[in-house]
Amino acid sequence: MSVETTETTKAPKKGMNILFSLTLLGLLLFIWLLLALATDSFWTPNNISNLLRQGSMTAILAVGQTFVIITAGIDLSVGAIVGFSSVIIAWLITAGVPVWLAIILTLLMGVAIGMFHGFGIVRMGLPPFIITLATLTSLRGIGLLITNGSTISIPSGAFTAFARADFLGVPSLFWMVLVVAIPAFIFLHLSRWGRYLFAVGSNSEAARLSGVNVNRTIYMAYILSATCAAFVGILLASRIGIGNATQAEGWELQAIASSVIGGTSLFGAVGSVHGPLLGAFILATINNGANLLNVNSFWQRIITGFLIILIVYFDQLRRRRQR
Amino acid sequence: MSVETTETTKAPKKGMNILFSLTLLGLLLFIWLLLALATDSFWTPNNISNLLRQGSMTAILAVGQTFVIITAGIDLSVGAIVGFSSVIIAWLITAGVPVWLAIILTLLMGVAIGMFHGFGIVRMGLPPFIITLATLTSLRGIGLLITNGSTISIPSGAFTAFARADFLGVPSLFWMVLVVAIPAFIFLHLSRWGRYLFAVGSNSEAARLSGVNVNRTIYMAYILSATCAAFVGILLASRIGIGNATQAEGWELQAIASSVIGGTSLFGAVGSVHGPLLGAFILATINNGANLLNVNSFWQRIITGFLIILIVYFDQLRRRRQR
Amino acid sequence: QDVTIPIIVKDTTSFYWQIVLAGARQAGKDLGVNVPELGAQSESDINGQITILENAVAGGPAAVVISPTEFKALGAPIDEAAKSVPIIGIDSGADSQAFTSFLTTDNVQGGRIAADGLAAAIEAATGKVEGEIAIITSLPGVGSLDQRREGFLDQIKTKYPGLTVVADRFADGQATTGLNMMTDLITANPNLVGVFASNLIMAQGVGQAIAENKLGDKIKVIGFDSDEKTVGFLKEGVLAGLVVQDPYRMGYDGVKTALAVSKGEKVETFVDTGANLVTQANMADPKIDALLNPKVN
Amino acid sequence: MAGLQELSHRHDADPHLREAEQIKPGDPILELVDLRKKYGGVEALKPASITFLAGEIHAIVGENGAGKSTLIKLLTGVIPRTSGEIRWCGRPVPLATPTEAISRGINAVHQEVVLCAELTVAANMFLGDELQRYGLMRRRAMAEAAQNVLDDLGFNIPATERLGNLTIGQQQLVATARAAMRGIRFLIFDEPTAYLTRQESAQLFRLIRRLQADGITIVYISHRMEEVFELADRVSVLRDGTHVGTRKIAETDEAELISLMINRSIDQIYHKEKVALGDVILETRSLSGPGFQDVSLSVRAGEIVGLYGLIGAGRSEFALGVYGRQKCTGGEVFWDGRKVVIDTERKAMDIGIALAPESRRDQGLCLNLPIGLNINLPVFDRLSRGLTISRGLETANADRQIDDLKIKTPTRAVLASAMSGGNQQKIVIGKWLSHGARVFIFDEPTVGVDVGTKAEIYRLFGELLKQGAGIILISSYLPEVYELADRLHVFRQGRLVASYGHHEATHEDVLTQAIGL
Ligand SMILES: Nc1ncnc2c1ncn2[C@@H]1O[C@H](COP(=O)(O)OP(=O)(O)OP(=O)(O)O)[C@@H](O)[C@H]1O
Ligand SMILES: Nc1ncnc2c1ncn2[C@@H]1O[C@H](COP(=O)(O)OP(=O)(O)OP(=O)(O)O)[C@@H](O)[C@H]1O
Ligand SMILES: [Mg+2]
Ligand SMILES: [Mg+2]
Repeated sequence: MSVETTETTKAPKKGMNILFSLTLLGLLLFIWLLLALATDSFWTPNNISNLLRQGSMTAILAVGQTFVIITAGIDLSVGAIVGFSSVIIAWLITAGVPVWLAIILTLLMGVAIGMFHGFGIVRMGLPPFIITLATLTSLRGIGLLITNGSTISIPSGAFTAFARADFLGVPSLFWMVLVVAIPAFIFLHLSRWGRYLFAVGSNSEAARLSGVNVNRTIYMAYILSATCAAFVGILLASRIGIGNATQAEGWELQAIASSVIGGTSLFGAVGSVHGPLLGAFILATINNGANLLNVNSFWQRIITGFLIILIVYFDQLRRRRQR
Repeated sequence: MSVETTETTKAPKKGMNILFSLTLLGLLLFIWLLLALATDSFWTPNNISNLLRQGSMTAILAVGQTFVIITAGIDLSVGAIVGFSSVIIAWLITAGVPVWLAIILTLLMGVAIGMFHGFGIVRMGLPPFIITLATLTSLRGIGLLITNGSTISIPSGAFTAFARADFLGVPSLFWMVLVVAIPAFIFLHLSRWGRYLFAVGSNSEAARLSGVNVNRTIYMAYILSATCAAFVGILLASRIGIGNATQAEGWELQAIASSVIGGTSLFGAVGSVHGPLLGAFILATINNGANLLNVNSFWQRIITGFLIILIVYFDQLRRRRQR
Repeated sequence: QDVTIPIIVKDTTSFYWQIVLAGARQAGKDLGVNVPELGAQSESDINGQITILENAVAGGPAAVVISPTEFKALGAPIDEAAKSVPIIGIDSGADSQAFTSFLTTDNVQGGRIAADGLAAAIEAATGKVEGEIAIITSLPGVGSLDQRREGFLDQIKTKYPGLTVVADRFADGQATTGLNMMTDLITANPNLVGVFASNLIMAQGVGQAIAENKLGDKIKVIGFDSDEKTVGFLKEGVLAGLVVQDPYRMGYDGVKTALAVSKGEKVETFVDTGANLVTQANMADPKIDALLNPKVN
Repeated sequence: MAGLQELSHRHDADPHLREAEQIKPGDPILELVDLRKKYGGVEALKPASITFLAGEIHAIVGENGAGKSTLIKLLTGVIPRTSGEIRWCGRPVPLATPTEAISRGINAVHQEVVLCAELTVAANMFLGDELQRYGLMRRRAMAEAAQNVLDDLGFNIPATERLGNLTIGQQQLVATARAAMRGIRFLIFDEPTAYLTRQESAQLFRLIRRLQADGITIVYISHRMEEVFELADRVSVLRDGTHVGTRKIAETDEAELISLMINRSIDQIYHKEKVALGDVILETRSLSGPGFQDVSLSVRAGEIVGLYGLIGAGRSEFALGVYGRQKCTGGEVFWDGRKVVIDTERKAMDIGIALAPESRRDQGLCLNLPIGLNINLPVFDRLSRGLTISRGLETANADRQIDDLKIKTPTRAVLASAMSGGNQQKIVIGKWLSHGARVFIFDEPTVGVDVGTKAEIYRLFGELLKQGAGIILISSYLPEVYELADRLHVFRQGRLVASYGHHEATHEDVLTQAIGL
């Protein structure tokens, strides 16, 4: 929807200028500051570790999702892929496959799912919404079939210890965010492939006329998204020590929300790697803060909804004034 | 995403011509025929009644959703509105409000939610995905708060009997589909407001310069969608006899899927009223058939996913050849 | 196999209901009955279960075994269905007089047992029944979970005034959410001594949080239902106890009873299949062991 | 000079590119043999055969919908051909993808700007062909190189600006610069001057001559005859998808070309109706808004008021301001002598103003909707009977415009996107003719419209004037405003800097004012 809203929104009042000029990072730090003042327990090393851990998985999903959204697509299947991969890796590990091989196989499966999405969109001409919705439905079914509706428990060991471990005082899960985000940043912002994603999202016909392989670019976006999701599935399996196909339900919406909060446009061609990361950690902070403040879990939902509106609104205002 | 796929898809082979030329209605009848041959119980009055009842609520949601999608928007909140309205009407009825008044109040609440969406999109400049996602989250929270996380029972009576009743041998729920669909058809296909929806979805700037009140049109689409959802919430409350805020989870995706299966384009400006109805009943038939054929519920998910792909693919091929 | 007796559970994607189905499947094999295994995909999907019931009845079965997902909501549909076919209820009740027979476990009672177990574990660890405790419910709006919470809170209030419930949380059905909630509860309530995680998924998530923070000695957790993972936690002392029902028997006896009804035999109208508290002390009991290791496949 | 050549010779090692070097100037370089293209049932190009000679500037002319753009799209691999053969340097080539065309050094500036609005100018110029080092893009180097090329070509555009922030005209120039970088053997311009003013056109012509001097073969499509005669060596005429002839430019004249194109002759293109001027209908006093300041002008019944200026002079902004699309920040508007406040488009329409906007793609048309719906969009309230639309009125109104304007379509149900550029422009005009008004604002109404239709549109202007309407004609095509306008206002940087009566000033005077020397 390309509703021109510039005119209808009145210029904000002078007094609120400072709020609007906060970047997303500023906003995150601002919320942290508020929470640190409001509770004793927020600003403790332990809680910051928890917070980083809690935001990590959504952050990785959001980065993957962002690639797809930049091409003006959407990937609804990421939550299902997470659940499904947790089943696959748990299954492989309990079947005695060495952990490293199990990880590679699970990631490859992610690649395969992404290729299937690309195929559906490029070759079959299906809308991304539909093909990924279909995968969402089917993958949960396959995962349930494998586990017969139950969970596969992963024997304790290095694999399950990983998600709990710290490295240099920072949770290993957060390191994994960096492991994904740094190559993602180089790919999206510094390499020509990233630029092609933007070009396809902006005007795929123009990209095609420029000699950009549009189909390959679309394949790439969906493969990256699905692989990130498979990676998160592995991390999830490590964190909760089980493989369960019904896990990560609704995470796709969280990932999309993180991405949009981070400034990605659902119309394509606008997005970054750092935005979704901040978005994911803002959402994690809201939940963490609400838990620490002992907010009733129903209120928590209500507040989350309103904060999403507020944050995106402020962010839009800020962008508009920058132009 | 406007990927030009006409070239990449090879022309289908001669032999499949008949399949491709099936319209969506043909497809539905074809599946019915198959099921009637495969099972004894499908083609019984009782089961057809069931089928009509089962598809009805999604069908109404899908019609409402279609208005929004035609404007190139999306309404993720409809499932939450259904759950929330079931709570509101249960609450009103148990509080002693006459049923007719309770129904009107609940519908008005739907209107209010739709207006809020319109406000967020038009005045605050938020993406439809975000504002309706936020409402989804918040409404579930408010509903849970009202019921304190549990359910409100509606005293048995005319209201709860309604959803189970038949009229002229056809389930009352299906009559409700007609009650919604006929005015919706007139509105979308025969009145100028329907044309405006298409124009806004196609090019809102051109529509605006042609004197179309774009903002009002957007308000209208979201109000219609939310009101349809509130209406479904009333029907659901009648059917299950309780108000419960967590009901209808994921129905938004079903409604969107029905709409897209029915030929609506998520890029806007393409859609009809009859398409989503057929889409909803195709989905209901898949479920009903799978139950009758005693397909394991996990397989049912897998099959549903693949059938969605198949149906949308065939439909796209058919459309392409018509051109 | 001319006789068809469908069994409708609340949520086919949960391990607990898979055990029920396993029992029913075995009964089908033993008795020569065709047993379609049906159920919604979430315990909160009331409309889904009504739909499935309608479809099942349309198939013309000899009887239907159902575990109503919501007391009030399933009442009228079951009345309606019972007009054409005998209905056997398992696990939970419904607002209907039409059941021919009923094999249930009392979830309110289950919550009470959990409270007793938690109090005992806290006493064993600290020597007194005092301190701050929490309850985490997997999903709001689910009948059986509501009943467990109700029974638990009631028992705590009336029998253990020394225990104060400092947090009464609802998650979203995800183990990870349970895990995150629990870590935050630990941060926010350093004096926490006990937690009731009222279903399998929450017990898995909460158990993981306890294990991560190595707080098994300090915070006692009672879970509900069991699988390999939670039994493992129990062995390691991460969980203090599990309230375990007998889902396998419910499924098996449900089908068996239904067959008897369909043949016109007289059956008992009410059977309580019971709920037991499993701790490290009694987990080796043969009877308990059978509950913990049902023959699923 | 440096900027462009440096970049063009980057790929000289490419074997595909070397092929063309063997061809001597004047020998055939690209031959079309019975080339044919069908869009579904529409035969856009009936077998057509044309030969292009190396080093020439070859113009193609033809009516709207004659198949010119289709031909270009076939040559650049944008769409696949239905049948026929394309020979490049004497050998048949598939030319099936844009990439292949680019690799042979063939490129085009398409009629509709196809660039990525969200990317920067530099990113668009290098798209698909980025400068890299160690697998990473050299952003700064590309920005510098792009700026060099733009400066070199004399286009005053910042390379780091987001493309979407530029005006259409500027975007067209970016597309030109980009094509010049890639089409290093064979370069096609599809109506490149449609959105350009004199000044930019002159720059463009200089560029084209320079490229020709470098040995590049140029194909030039235009509806403006004087451009064809100024630039081309030879000219081919298309009519209804067939090639009806090729002439050496020295051996033909405008009348012959026009009669080849439309199979009849036009005696006078700039037909101007003599209408007595009536009262002032619309008057602006010191009107200011985003993009224009302090504009005072008036429109009388029976008068054509012409607005001329360079790209970005603020004429379109002024029109949008008057029309209520943009908020005016100062000044007043009078209608029939009474002060009015026009803050919505609807209000403008109700008062009696119609605006046919400048960009048919972004503002004018709902491209993926039928022609009929587009034409009727402003008047649905009039076509409704009670709650519903009257089918009869709806079809009658759409069909009348299609007939009146000779829009080339089988039915009104065809999507607007399937129309040729000129026919799309006619739909936009038809939309406003059917609405009717007392003041019509036509913003670049003849962009991409063929001579025959142009004459037709001017005749329609006459009709409107006779009915007592006034017209504001915004055009970047000086002959048009110069010949038609009763009063000609010149805009420069958002201000009205000069006004002339009919033929009161020379072309040079007007240009000098517009450029501001
Ligand atoms: N995508 C399409 N689908 C169907 N028909 C098309 C399509 N594009 C063009 N046409 C038809 O092909 C014919 C030739 O169109 P083309 O764009 O080549 O004309 P043109 O000579 O460039 O005209 P103009 O001067 O108006 O730009 C027209 O009749 C047009 O309606
Ligand atoms: N919304 C806006 N706010 C402020 N300035 C604007 C806005 N839109 C355009 N401008 C500026 O106003 C000036 C005039 O715009 P525009 O190029 O459309 O004028 P024009 O005379 O119609 O030119 P053209 O020949 O391209 O139609 C430009 O410098 C442009 O950057
Ligand atoms: Mg053209
Ligand atoms: Mg202009």
